[in-house]
Amino acid sequence: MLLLAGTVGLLVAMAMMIARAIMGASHYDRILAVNSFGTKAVLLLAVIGFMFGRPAFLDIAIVYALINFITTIALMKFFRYRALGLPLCASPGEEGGDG
Amino acid sequence: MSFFAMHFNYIVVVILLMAGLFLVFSSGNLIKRMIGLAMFQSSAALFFISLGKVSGGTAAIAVAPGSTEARALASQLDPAYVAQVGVEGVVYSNPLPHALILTAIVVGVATLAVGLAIAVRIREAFGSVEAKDIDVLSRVEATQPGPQA
Amino acid sequence: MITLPASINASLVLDIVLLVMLLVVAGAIVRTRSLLAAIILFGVYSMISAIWLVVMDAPDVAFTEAVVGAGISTIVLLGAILLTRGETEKSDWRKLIAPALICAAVGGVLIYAAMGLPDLGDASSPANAHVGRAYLEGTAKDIGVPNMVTAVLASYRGLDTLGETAVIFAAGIGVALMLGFGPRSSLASPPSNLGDRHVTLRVAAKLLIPLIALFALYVQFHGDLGAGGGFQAGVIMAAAITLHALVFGLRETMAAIPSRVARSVASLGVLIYAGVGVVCMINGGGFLDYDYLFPPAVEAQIPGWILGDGSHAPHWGQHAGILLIEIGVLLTVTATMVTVFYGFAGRTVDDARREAKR
Amino acid sequence: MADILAWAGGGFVIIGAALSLLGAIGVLKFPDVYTRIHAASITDTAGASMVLLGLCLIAGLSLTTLKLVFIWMFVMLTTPVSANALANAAFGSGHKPRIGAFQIMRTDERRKTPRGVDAP
Repeated sequence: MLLLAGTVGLLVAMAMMIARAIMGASHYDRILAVNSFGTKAVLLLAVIGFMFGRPAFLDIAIVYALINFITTIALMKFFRYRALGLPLCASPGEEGGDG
Repeated sequence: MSFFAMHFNYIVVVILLMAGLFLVFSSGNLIKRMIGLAMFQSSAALFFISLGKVSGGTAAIAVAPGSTEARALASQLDPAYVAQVGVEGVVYSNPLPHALILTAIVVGVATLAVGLAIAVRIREAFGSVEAKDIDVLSRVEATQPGPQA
Repeated sequence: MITLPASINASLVLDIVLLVMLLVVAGAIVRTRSLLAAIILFGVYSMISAIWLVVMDAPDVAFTEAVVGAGISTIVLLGAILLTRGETEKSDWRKLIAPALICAAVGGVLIYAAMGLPDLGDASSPANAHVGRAYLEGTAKDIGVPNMVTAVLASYRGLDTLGETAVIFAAGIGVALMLGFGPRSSLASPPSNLGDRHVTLRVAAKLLIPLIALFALYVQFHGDLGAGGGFQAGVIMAAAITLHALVFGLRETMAAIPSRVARSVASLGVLIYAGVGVVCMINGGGFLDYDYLFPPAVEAQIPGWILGDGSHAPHWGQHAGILLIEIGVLLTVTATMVTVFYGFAGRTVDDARREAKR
Repeated sequence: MADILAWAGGGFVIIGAALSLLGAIGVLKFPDVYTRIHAASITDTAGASMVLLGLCLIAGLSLTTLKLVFIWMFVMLTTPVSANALANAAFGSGHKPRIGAFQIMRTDERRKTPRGVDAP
């Protein structure tokens, strides 16, 4: 019962994220919305795994957390650098600065 | 109402199918068309999985018969229903559509990549991925004999 | 009359809510003119449909959809947009009437037809009552692996899957032939001179990449016990390699995995798959009939305690066959996805121009 | 005992979901990208911790708990990092914060022309 309430809360939050992703304003807002949507999806997957009595499917939630990160990085890199193949540092020797 | 709820999946599948088809028809942009095709394909996946669902079922990964998990899953259901539909006391969904769609999704992304690669080459050859520009340019090329002719 | 418990109603409600979300996102994809927004929304679409797949008891498919739809296909689409620089033009609304009418008409007919389909979750529908039921009942006896999806995929319908693997391989080679096998020399152009260094990101990526690769191996070898298998593990592994290329640059990644290696590994995977089938034929069975994978003399030598469960027939041939072909699938899928990524990320618009001039 | 744990776990799940919901409201309502990133990343990590803690309490000690800990680890690792990278990229490409006096922006204006900007 409590899990059901949690599920509803997460679903509403996800719907709001979809609204933000559709409205956008800038593309960075969209990336943010997708990323946050992914985190909430991870939580939702974990909760419904318990609700349906097969918690073994947490693997999918793990995969989500990881893929969500990769997608966010790819989108960010696309908008910022307009190239997927460039490295994200000035040059190998020149490290430092705050990220 | 119940009838509507039980057929809601199919209605959504048809709407998504048509949304994908509409994108393919109406959009001049080749990349947008590929997105439409991907949507078309994913709605087919939705249809197959909807057909394979068995109500009260669980994923087709065998639970050891008689284990606490199996008993917990069966305890939520009517024993007569479990005896009729279940396999060794557990009701499973149909694994066949899952196996078909699983491979189809990976094949789908591979063919999507092929389509996009073709679009990229078209852009490099014609300078555009808009269908009407490509039409015009290819007609021009066909009427003007190239240097090799 | 059979009474259904509360959890089924919950799953039906979840099903409907997620499908409504899917419809909203699909509508937004159709409406938006920005290709980038369409791609981002398509990522959301895939995520929603993956959650829906879990609700519909298809965790294996959800695995694949999560990685492929939200990860790989987003990256491939981004790569394609980079190379085409296209924005959709605003189309004349009069030109939309005919396609809209056609779609509405076809959709109406299909919805009318769909009303005759069996109810959602009907256990006695033709799809569920015959061949699917046979697989459910036969897996424990014939194959002996708990995950019936893997059993159907790898053993019952192994020839199908061989075909799919070959298609994936062919698609990868096709992309590579069209876009090239990776970067030209021009990638040495001064990298990001925009001033930001992303130290946090690089440290986090260093931590995550091995973990993702490890998780892919877990999914691979856990595939006959739980959700997972070669296809899922392959795309996860490819995602890990892609992350490396995204953060550390394509040159670094290609130094570790040259495209030559990727190509050979892709073909090796198909070879392993087909080779298992041929070995079965040599030992007197049909193509991909894993029961004949080991000659009986060899099978008798295998100690019974390996599986830890002496109660049912061991099916050594089935276990080994599924393991081997899943490894083949893993190799092909990983290498193909990596080749595709190399093709898209390694090409630049300048390259194309230079190539055209030559 | 198990009952109490299950109830407490459910309570934590609800707290986590409520936090996520609050963050979502923030993302919808806040005026610019940076405040939205702030809202989303803080509530996502906190909400995820709460939900996963609650599920741990429900699951008891098993392989499931280990997986939950893994998810928690990944979420804690990836969400702040991607929020950081996102804010970094947005700032670098010339998005100006709408609220707060940003002295940095003045000196930063001399940077190269942003290419990744899109119309707000």
